Order: sequence, then structure tokens, then C-alpha cells
Amino acid sequence: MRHKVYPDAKSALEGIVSDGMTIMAGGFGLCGIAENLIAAIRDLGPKHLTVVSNNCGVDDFGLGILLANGQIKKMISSYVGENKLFEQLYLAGDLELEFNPQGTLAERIRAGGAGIAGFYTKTGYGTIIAEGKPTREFNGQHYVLETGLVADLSIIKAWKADKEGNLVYRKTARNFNPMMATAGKITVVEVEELVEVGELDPENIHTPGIYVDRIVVEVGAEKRIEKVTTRKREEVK
Amino acid sequence: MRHKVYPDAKSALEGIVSDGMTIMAGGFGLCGIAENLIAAIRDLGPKHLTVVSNNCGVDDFGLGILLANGQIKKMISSYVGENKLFEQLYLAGDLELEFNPQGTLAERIRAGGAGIAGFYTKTGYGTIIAEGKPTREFNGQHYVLETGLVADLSIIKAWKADKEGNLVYRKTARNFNPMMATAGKITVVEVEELVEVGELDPENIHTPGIYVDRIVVEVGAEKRIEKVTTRKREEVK
Amino acid sequence: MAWTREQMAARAAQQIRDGFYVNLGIGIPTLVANALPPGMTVSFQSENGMLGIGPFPYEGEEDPDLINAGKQTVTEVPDTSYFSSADSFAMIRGGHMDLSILGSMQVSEEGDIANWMVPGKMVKGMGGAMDLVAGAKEVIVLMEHVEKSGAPKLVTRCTLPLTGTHVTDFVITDLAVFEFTKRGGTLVLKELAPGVTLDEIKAKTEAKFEVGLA
Amino acid sequence: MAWTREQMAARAAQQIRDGFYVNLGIGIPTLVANALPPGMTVSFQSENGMLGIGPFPYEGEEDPDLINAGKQTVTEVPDTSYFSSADSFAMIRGGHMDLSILGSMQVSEEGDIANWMVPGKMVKGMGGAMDLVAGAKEVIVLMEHVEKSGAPKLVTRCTLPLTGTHVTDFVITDLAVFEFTKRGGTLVLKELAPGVTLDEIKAKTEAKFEVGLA
Repeated sequence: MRHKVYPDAKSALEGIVSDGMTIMAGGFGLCGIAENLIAAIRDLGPKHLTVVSNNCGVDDFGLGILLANGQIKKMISSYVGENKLFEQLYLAGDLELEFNPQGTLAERIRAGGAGIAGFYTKTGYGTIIAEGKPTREFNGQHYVLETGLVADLSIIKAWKADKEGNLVYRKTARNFNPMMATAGKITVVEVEELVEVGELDPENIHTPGIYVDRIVVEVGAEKRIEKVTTRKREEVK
Repeated sequence: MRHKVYPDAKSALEGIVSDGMTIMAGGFGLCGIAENLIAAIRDLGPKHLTVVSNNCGVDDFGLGILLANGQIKKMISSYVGENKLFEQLYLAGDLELEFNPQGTLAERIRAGGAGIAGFYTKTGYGTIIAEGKPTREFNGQHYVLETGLVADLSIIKAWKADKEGNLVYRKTARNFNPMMATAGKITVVEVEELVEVGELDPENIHTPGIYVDRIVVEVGAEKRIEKVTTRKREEVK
Repeated sequence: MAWTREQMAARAAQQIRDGFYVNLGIGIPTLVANALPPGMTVSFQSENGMLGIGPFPYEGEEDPDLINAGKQTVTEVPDTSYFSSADSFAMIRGGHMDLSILGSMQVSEEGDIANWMVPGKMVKGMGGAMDLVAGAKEVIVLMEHVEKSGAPKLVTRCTLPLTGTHVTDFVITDLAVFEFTKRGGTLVLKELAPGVTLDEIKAKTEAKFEVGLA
Repeated sequence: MAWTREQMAARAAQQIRDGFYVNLGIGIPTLVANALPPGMTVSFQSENGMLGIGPFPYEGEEDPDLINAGKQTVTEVPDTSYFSSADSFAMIRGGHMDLSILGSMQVSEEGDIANWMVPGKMVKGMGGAMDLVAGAKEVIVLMEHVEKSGAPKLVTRCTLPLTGTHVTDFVITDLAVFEFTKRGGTLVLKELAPGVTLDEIKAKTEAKFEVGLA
């Protein structure tokens, strides 16, 4: 048995966070984010972080709490519109920001984890995203060279893990988590349920245990919904 | 309901095979190959085919039967050692052969299906595989540019499909099938079991139905084992 | 009389054929799902990793793990599948989506789209828009014909930073419907909203277009 | 007295540390799995899409859908996972395998490996070997010290077409054990098989090496 299971988020991150490091954080909006691990990073207090994440939480939740705590130097994201603090820090010059098209961001992370140093995509050709990047023609079409991304640490949210780190995600909480699990030099995962080895179906493991270094079971997660949209029972078609 | 289900392999392929086309064929060795679809291609008789497949079957089974029938002009493969006929045709100059490292082949197919025109890999740098291909340095390491691969037709073997074409594979019969399903202009799948929409777990669909154009239920498949290796009951550790 | 948002969505829905796989952007495009004629099989994709999106959940049944790309709570349908963001954009970039319907700030007469950034304003980001316009087989833009200021949004050349070049197939505004003869080809006026005249369109459109009214 | 194939495999097994994820090539490397000391947790990967490989099945329990990269029937273990070939080589190419153990025809004094092609002979293909040597964190070559003809296999420069350049960390032959100080670094003789002399190794080795016997 490998010893991947830690008692809590803080002990799982202690000794592996440091100033100036690059952290990948899974999630799309507030869906599929590692709440306990983000809180532990706030508590452990590393500064000047570069954070790779599709979004940056909201003012008082998700990665927003690291922003509020002045720990983030730079974000690499595709969409960051949901927090006012972000805007203030950015306009004041206290926060660097690199926008990547969402699919390019996802693919850069997959490439980083897969040993692909760079890849050619049509996305962004002819836009400011392509400025300064090499381009190349394939079959008469224009493509932009994008590079693989890796991180010192990836913080991942999964639904279940077994003790060897095999992971399954739940519904759209999967999003960026599987690729980020592959692209972190160290990958720490927060799960809702820890099961024994052998309890997960080997055909349906979304992230094999080889990518997971440390596991913590989530405690007291809020799982906040950003935009509750519902229909009334009368509206049944 | 989309109408993807065909009564048999021949009707599923009729009208969509033609001389000179490129076909991707899933499978690793004889594991996870679309036996009925291969037989239907033999019966329909298209010639001068370029076939992308990790291997080329054995003399009397798998893709070997298309070879024996003189239908294959060129193979793009990583390993073809299992049939004597292949060797004879190749040495006689009657068969073209392009070797790709297995991981490069898998990634080229994934890239083709994912709209990635090319990617940089370390694999093969400094070998004859890299000859004539652009190379590039990233962080002081050398990489070779490989291009995405697509096909006119992909023939896929899955375990189960629902009628919308959502697929699940079984054990190591998955291999090249998922990527090839994404890289065929037309993708036809042969399955062991067809189920109703809603019977497959949405969290564990290996290939979403968007990639699947036509489905046939396999009849009389042999599922031959290339190398039976066993242990005796006494050998239990 | 200009089309309402619902009428614009209904017009866009007419472009959808049975069996299509479609990605809907946020805003007016969201309304297209409700405007489909009954009996059609259409699957909606959400770039955060879901194919087969159902309606909003009943009150009290929202699932924080089940949202669309607009971060709204949604539901499953019988043929739903989930996948990662990388697999989702492989689907989009690889040309597997039949149709992407999205809003825009400007569309040029060459089919360039600018829909993510206004210089001088805080930029939220392009999200998946650049991937969608570069990857979908067909791109329909749904937008108001002019800015609140009255400035045309169908322009000779986009003045705002681009999302993609030569990517638009179809433009539906509150006043008219336009089609490009091909990607990067000629813009053709196809339909007018009731009571809207050709002269009004000419006055409110900077982009060069041909008239091909039925 | 030269080491047997089993002894070579056992020596290779000593390089495996608890918790390692390992890919074993066909031939002698296959024997390494049986040579592991009890109590160690090691996962074996097979590049056709499986992590966590068990022993051969009992007679009559072979499953045609469950084979290793050598196309032999195998079994699952409790933590097995299955994945596609693309995901498998993402794992390999991305540097996630702790160790790859494979056979070779030649290894050069710079750590180049040639193990897939003999010009003039029918070439079967490189399979996954090029990806494995380029991607694994550590590469161990297990091979006979010399050809049947007596020609050295540890050479100054490979005369056969290469599989990878500067990729070898460790070489175990039937006569000796060598280690490279680093990738592309100096080859060092570390151990001799019982009864094998330094002079014998010098006579049978073309590659330049330093002597660092314990």
C-alpha cells in the first residue's frame, strides 16, 4: 500500500507550498473546486503565486479568498468576470493576467501532463491571442503554436478516490480536474469519499492513481452554486 | 431519435467504402478489432486502401484478411510482425509501410480528431523517425513535429452502445478505438450489445455519441486470442 | 417592427436540423433551445464537459455539480455524457459540433467576429468563444442590429479585438437575417423583419452586403 | 560465471523501489515482476492501456479482452485501471512512469539505445519502445553482454538505427552491471557477475567506461 492519504488539507499541503510557485486549481466557476485545499493554502500563506485556473472564484469564495489575502501574483485563466476584487487588483496593477482561450488552456494543461511541448491550434489565429506566437500552415489553413503547461502543484477536486489515488469525478465537476491531475509535479486531491482499493470499477476510473500523490477527505464543504436557475413544477413539458 | 443502427456490417458500410480511401481500424493485436466490419470490407472489395492501425492482424485473421485479398496499398502502424504474408508483400514491393512509434501514432490520431494540426514530442528525436521532420527546442530539450491524422472511415469495436452511439469499451479492448472514433469522417462501430438510450451511465461513457455515425451488433465474432498464457492452479501465490 | 429576442431565437432554431449537435452561447442563444419544433432530436453541448443538456432543474433539485457553461444549474437527459474540458474542446476544435450559436459585439463583412473585449473596459476573458468560432462546422451570430448608440454592429472591419477571422456563416439581428455565401465570402441579406425596409437596413449597416431577399 | 536470465531480472528488480510505477518490455524484462521482494507495492503498466497488471490467468479463465503489450493474456489486480492508447502514452510520454525496463540490441557509451531494427532484415516496428525510452523517468536495459557472434553490444556508437539518444540510466548484462552518471553522461562499471573479471569485461566491451566497483 502506498501512503497517499493525509488526515486533512493542511497536513497534505505542508512542506510542499512555497512563495512564487505555480499552482493549478481545478474547477469551472465554483463547480468542482477543492475548497479545503484552497483554504489550507490561505492558511499556510505562500505568496506571489501563479495560479492556473479557468476562473478565479468570487469575492469571498473559491480562489477569491487567495486573491483577497494578497497571495496571487498572476492568473492564467479564460474568464475571470465574477469578482470585483479581481477587477480592482488588476486595474491597480497589483495582479498579472494571462488570458487563454478556454480550449487552448485545457489543451495546454493536457499537453503539459502528456509530454507534448507544443501544439498547433486554429483557435485564436488572427487575434491578439496569437500575437508573438509562431504560426504555421497545414493543408492551407493557419494554426498558432501553443505550449504545454505544467505546475509545481495541482489541487484537484474529485468525487471518490481509492487509497491508491484512483479517482472518479461527478457530473460537470470533472471539468479541468483530470488534466490538471496529470500536469502537477505534485498532485493533491480533495475527495468527498475515500473508498478501499478494489471498490472502484477499473473500466471507469477517470484519473489513474499514478497521477495522485496525496489525498484528503473533504470536510464541511459548502459547494456553493453560482447561479441557481430552476423551473417551476407546472412548467413540465 | 437519430437513426444510427444498421442491421448488419455490410449494410452499415455499403456506399461509404471506396477505392483509395483511408481507413482507421481499432485494435491492439487481435484485441478489440471489429471483426464483422473487416469481413464486410473484404466482401465489399474496395482496393488501394491506406489502413491506419497499430498492427495488421495475423495471416488469416483481423486485417490480415484484407491483406490476403490484395486490398491494402499502405499501412501506417507501429508493429506488424505477426503475419508472414505482410513480410512477403512488403519485401516484394507490393505494400507500402509507414512506421510510427506507438505513442506518436496514438497521439496523431487523437490530434486529428481534436483539431490539433501538429504537436511536438520528444519521441523519436535523433532517430530515423525524425528524418525530414521539423524539430524545435523547448526549455533546452529537442522535440519533433508530428502531424494530426484523420481518416475517411473509422471502424471501431466497442463493448456496448446505446442507440445514440454512446459507447463503452471493455478492458484492454479499448486501446486505439476511442481516438479513432474521433478521427474518422465517418465512424462505424461494431458492438457486442446494443442497449436503450439511458441504460449507460453518463459518467462513464468512453466515447460520446457525437462521434458515432453508424452502429452494428456483432454476429459470430471469434475473439481469437493471439498468445494464450496461463498459470496452473497450483501456482497460486 | 423589430424581432423580439424570442423571435430571433426562433429564427435561429429554424437553422437547426434534426440530429444536430449544437453549442449555445450565453444570452439570446440560450433561448434557442426552447424554440425548437417538437419531434426534433437535437443535443446541446456545454463546453464545461457535458453533451446532452436538459432543462433547468425543478426548484429544490439543483445540483452544484451540474451546471452549464453559463454556470446555471441544469439537468441530464437520457443520452447525456460527461467528459473533461480537454475532451470537450477536442470535440469543439475537432469540428464535431454541427453548430455554434453565439452573441457578438461586431461582425465584419468578411465574417470576422469580435465578441469578447472592449479596450478600456475591464476584460472578463474570451472563455470558450475563440475555440467555438474556430471549431464549429457552422457559426450563427445572434445580435442586435445596432449598438445602443445607433452605431452599426455589422461593420466593414471590426474595430474591437477579434475572436476569430472568417468564421461566420449566418447573422440574425432584430431587423434582418444575413448569410455568408461561404466562410470569408460575400454577405447576403436574406430576410427582413416585418415592416423593416431595405433602406433601413442599408442605413444601419456599415458592412457591404448583397441583397438576396426571397 | 554469467548470470542467468532470472538472475539478471532479479538484479533489475533491486532497482525498483516501493511504490514505483513500472513498464516492463517483452523478453527478459517480463521476468522482473516475479523477482520482486515480497511486501513491495509496485504497479506495472502495459502500454496498450492498463495500469495494475496481475499474473497470467488460471487455465480456462483467459479473457480475449485482457492482454498485455506482449499480447499475452493477463489478469486484473484490485487497483487496476483501463484507459485508451492515447491516455496510456500520455502517461508514458509525460514522464509519469518511474521506470522502464527493456531489452536492446546495442547501447552506446552515451546511452543511446538501438533495439528495433536490423537493416536488411524484415522490420517489425518499434511498437512503444521509442516513447518509453523518451518518456520514462529511468530506463534500465537488460541484455546479453555480447552478440552470438561475440561482438560487443555495449558500443562506442550504435551501428543499428536508434530508438532514442541519451536515454539509458542503467545496463544489466549477463556479465556485469553499468550505470550512467547522468543521462548522456559517463558509463561506469558497478558490479561483476561471480567469477567475471574486469579484464573479461574490458575485452568484451567496446564502449568506454570507468570502473566504479564497490
